Amino acid sequence: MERRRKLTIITESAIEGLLTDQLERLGAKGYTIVEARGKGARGVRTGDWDQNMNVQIDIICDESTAHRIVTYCSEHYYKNYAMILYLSDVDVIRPEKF
Amino acid sequence: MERRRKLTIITESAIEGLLTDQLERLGAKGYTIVEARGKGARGVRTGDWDQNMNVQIDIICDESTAHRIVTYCSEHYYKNYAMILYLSDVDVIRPEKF
Amino acid sequence: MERRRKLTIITESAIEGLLTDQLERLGAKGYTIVEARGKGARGVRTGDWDQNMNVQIDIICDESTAHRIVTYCSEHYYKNYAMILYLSDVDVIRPEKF
Amino acid sequence: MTMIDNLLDPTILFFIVGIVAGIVRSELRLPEAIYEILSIYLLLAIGIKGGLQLSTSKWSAIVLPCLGAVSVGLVIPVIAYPILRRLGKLSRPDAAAIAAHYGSVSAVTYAVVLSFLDKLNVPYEEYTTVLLVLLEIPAIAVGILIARLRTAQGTISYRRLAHEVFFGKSIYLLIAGLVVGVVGGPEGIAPVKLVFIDPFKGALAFFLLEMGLVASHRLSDLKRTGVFLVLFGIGMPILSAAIGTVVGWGVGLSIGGTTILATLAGSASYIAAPAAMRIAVPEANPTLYLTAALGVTFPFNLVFGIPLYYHMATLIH
Amino acid sequence: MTMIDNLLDPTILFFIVGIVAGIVRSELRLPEAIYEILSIYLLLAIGIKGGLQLSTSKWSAIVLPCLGAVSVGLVIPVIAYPILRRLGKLSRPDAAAIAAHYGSVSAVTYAVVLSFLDKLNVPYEEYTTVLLVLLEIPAIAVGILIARLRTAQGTISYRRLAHEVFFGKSIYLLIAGLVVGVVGGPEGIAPVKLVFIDPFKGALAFFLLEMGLVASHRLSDLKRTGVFLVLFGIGMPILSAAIGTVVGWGVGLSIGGTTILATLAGSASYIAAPAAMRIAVPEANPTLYLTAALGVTFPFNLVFGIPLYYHMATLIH
Amino acid sequence: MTMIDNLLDPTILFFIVGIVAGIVRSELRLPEAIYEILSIYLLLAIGIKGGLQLSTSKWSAIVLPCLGAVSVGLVIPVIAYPILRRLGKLSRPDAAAIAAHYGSVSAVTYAVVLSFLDKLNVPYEEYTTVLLVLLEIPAIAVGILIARLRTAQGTISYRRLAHEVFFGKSIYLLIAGLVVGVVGGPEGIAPVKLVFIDPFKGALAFFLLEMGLVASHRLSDLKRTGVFLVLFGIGMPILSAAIGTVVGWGVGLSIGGTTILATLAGSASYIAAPAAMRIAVPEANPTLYLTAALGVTFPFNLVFGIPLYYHMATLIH
Ligand SMILES: Nc1ncnc2c1ncn2[C@@H]1O[C@H](COP(=O)(O)O)[C@@H](O)[C@H]1O
Ligand SMILES: Nc1ncnc2c1ncn2[C@@H]1O[C@H](COP(=O)(O)O)[C@@H](O)[C@H]1O
Ligand SMILES: Nc1ncnc2c1ncn2[C@@H]1O[C@H](COP(=O)(O)O)[C@@H](O)[C@H]1O
Ligand code: NA
Ligand code: NA
Ligand code: NA
Repeated sequence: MERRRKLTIITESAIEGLLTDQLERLGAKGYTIVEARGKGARGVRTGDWDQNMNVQIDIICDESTAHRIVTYCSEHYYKNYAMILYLSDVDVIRPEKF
Repeated sequence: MERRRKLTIITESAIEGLLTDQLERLGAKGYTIVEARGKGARGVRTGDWDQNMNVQIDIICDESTAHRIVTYCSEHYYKNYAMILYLSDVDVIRPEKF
Repeated sequence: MERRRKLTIITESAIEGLLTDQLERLGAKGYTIVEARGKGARGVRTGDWDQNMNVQIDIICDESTAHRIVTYCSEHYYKNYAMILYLSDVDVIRPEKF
Repeated sequence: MTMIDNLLDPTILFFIVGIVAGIVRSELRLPEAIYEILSIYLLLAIGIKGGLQLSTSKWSAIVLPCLGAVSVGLVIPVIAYPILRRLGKLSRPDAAAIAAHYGSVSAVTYAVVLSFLDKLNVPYEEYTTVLLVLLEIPAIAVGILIARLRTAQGTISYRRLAHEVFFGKSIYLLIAGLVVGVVGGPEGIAPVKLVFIDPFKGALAFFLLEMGLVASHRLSDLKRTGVFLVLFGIGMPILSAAIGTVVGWGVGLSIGGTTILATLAGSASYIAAPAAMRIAVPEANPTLYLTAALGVTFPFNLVFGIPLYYHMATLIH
Repeated sequence: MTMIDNLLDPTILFFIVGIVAGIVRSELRLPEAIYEILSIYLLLAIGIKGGLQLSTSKWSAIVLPCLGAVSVGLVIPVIAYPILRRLGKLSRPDAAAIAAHYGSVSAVTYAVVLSFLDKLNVPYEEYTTVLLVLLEIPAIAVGILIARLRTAQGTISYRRLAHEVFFGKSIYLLIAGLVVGVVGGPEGIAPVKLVFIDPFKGALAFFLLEMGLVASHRLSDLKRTGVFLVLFGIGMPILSAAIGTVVGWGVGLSIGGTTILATLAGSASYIAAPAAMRIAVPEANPTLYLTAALGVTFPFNLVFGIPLYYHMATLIH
Repeated sequence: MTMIDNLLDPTILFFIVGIVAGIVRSELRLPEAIYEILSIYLLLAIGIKGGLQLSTSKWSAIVLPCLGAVSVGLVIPVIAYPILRRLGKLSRPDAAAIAAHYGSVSAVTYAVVLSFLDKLNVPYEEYTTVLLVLLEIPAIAVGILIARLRTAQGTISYRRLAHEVFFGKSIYLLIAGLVVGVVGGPEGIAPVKLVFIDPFKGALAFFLLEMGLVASHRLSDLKRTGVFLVLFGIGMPILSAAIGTVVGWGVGLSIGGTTILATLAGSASYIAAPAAMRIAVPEANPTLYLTAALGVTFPFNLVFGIPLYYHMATLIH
């Protein structure tokens, strides 16, 4: 059991494809996506149609990969898309996977 | 990057509307909702129809807001609804958002 | 408020039934399931049909229950199924529930 | 038509397919989105059909039956409540919530009684959907009132509750359908008939498959909820249907119309009432009312109740 | 047919049912999976219908109207952009994105104008779906170009953008439907007619219910987005439709065909354009273009626009 | 009907639309709930159709073909296993799992062969759905047995496995449909015909669109799984179909019936078998069996196999 970081990105489903294309390039070995709705600075996103849905993307990775992804997102998406990011600590089984 | 609390509420989807109406009043700047099913003290909730669905609501906020929401839920919903609450630590990017 | 462990299992939805049947036996008092998709060592799982869907199962429990479930999964499922497991700390309200 | 015939109706067969799937723990599961869209469809379609009928009815003929329906809806929970309290020894919130369910109606049971009568070629009044809508609301209101008056209860304002009842999915869609049907009329509805009218029975069969699955999960709760609830779940609909029969006959409904009013009276809601009660009477245990309404009364009515109520209506006329 | 008649058409009634549900904050919600499948169905069905028509049309007759459609699609955003910049004082990305929406078309509005003409028994050219497809693309391209040229913008390659536009759900399904329709022909399509042709209007009614819900959420944004966007959302379609009318008449379309081209010109996209713009012009605020297209122009066209454009087409002929 | 004609059938066109969408990486995605409900619908509808036919068949005429079908289902995996082991050099679990898939059947391929024969006006026995159901089960059982006997495998009890096979979605729905069809009979089914019978081909077309999408994702795995699996995915169905042809002719089926049995034999399951194998033979790599069944054999059968098997049946008679 080893410590890793879990980076959670909650953003518009419109950019899911753009984002996941980048994740691997930035060093993530995997990710998990869940459909979500919510509310934030850019208003209520009720998830009832295309333009109104969120995804929550979890990436378990090491600190430096997390950092790279955060930097990438902040440069490319922060300003223009509904998006939040946060990190937490997780203890992973089979650490070689992450 | 700053530390915040993530409050997770898992409860019956029947009270989603009542709950989210309160969250803002109690100081939350946002929330994220995901559809869920599960099992707990009130039995299996298979999520296959109206009366049997759960929602998982995540609220990133400061300690005192988390505390207010916990208190509100414990006063209003604990006794009568399927509900669990737990808190965890997260490191947020753009702390001014939470 | 007391500290507990949150064990997260992300795996193929094909074994959801087998798994949840075991959880109670291994000491879990409840669990929450969310539908997910993702990518990992076993490739992209797009969640668009039966054989391609993931579930994310969260179990709040004490350290020893978590350990038992991790051991069980590692013995029965690791080798043959798409599966990741990780643990994190949570502070639960109503600790007697977990 | 004997009860065996009714049991062999394909719509009922679908319900049994669902129940059996649940009992044998088959992997079969309908996605929640499908439950949702089927219930929306059925409520809208029932409303539209009613609206079409209304658009060709004389309003004067409707007033008396409507008053009859409303009074049935008001009376049933008032009768059910003391039974649940005294015989069933249930708590006040539980008794009030169950009473509301039995005063209110099941739109699906309504659809099944219509198809039962159609099959027997028994004619009925065209405006019975209006009775359905009228019966949905007062019982829920009475249930809430009983719960409010008898328990120290009240985190939620009456305003919010009224909103919940009138703008809940169920009532809203029925009324919306009625309006669309009345305004559109037969000609206006013609182009969407192939979606909103013709496949109704097939969609109902599908929904009953799903309700069978849901009801089967309730069956396992029967042990916990005890024998009283089973007896109540069978006895109460018969009692209510008897009241409905008498009132139906009294307000001058035909045999078909009387059968429908009796079935409405004898049915227990599981779309509108559970949603409203969960919020209005939080202390009531959903397991009790859902098990009674869905696990006992709903299948009882589908298989035995409806033919019985038809028999009752024939006797009184 | 007067505007009141149009308002009472059941398809439009469903839209109103959705809008009202949103305004009174009813609990009614259509699952996202249903929104998704309805939009896929409608796009495919429109394409197939168009393909069937194409399979019996002479290609030579189509060339001129097609050129007309494309030029309308190219011209509208070029006209809209300066209006949005100068009169509306909108930022460059916002103006470019909105311009693209108004140059592009709404497939649902197209479906409604067809049913409007069918009801009046006004004949129209069989190949109008081809015009729909042709109009979807150029305006989005022009919108992206304006945004690119006028703003220091460009994280995403043109290749990716082209992919987004041509292989986005909307265009792909329309073209796929066209191909299926052309290749299959009337005989080939016959066995699937009951699914892909006949229930079209009913499915459209259901989709309009959903769009009413979605549009109603947009209404509350109107206060924030200001009065200019409301005026633009009504004025621009009329202007575009006028252009469409003249071009339609110019390329020799019938009254029906001219009404259709005018409606296409006057409609604003909310499937293809929002998806493309969100990625191509990220700085554009979606609230603005969605509110204008869905909250103002779409309902305006359904209720007032279409009868007006028909009137315009009648006048010019 | 030539293979080109078959390729241009709209049902097949929908499959191609799905495949192409996947290949060009279009944004098109069908919600999982729709995949789910379409597969439930098709299985039920196939069962009901079969039940209706059974209800008018003589049982004595059915026994021999049924025995033929079961023996085909038992024999194919026993033949396939050594091929996969020796020629393919596959591990025991992989070989056993793939063998089970090829012994079992594809309900969708079955539906396509029916519509192929209908189009050619070739008559066939009414009870072929019974053969479908009978063929689904034994091959899966044999596959599990081979895997169990040949590998040190066995965390899951046979009881659980039997449950998985018989109460899995696929078999349960086929049998439930059969029962509903037999019990209801033509008259009983009439009111739900518009949902469960008439739109079948349209729903099938929609499902094939989805399967095209799913299959296209499999195509990219072909490189990794190697050339043997491609050859097996084409050669095995032809071999199995040849066996099916001989057996069909031997048990006295008509040309149509023989074509159907051959197609059933030649098809590879991708609803029942993958679900059962994932649990029964966890060491088997799903990429292999899914790619072979869905990425190679399914499209091969749709486009080339079915016309070929029809040709084979014509030759032998
Ligand atoms: N404080 C919060 N807690 C949990 N989720 C949030 C919070 N703020 C925003 N979100 C989620 O992140 C999405 C985008 O946020 P925003 O960019 O602030 O509009 C929202 O739609 C929510 O789903
Ligand atoms: N120990 C647990 N771990 C994870 N989720 C739980 C746990 N206990 C309960 N839940 C979730 O919380 C919901 C309500 O719990 P309860 O009020 O205990 O019935 C359940 O339906 C589960 O989704
Ligand atoms: N690094 C990761 N971060 C988040 N989720 C992951 C990660 N790796 C794998 N997963 C999830 O776990 C599932 C199974 O992983 P695997 O067994 O590696 O294929 C994947 O389909 C993902 O949903
Ligand atoms: Na009642
Ligand atoms: Na336009
Ligand atoms: Na086979």
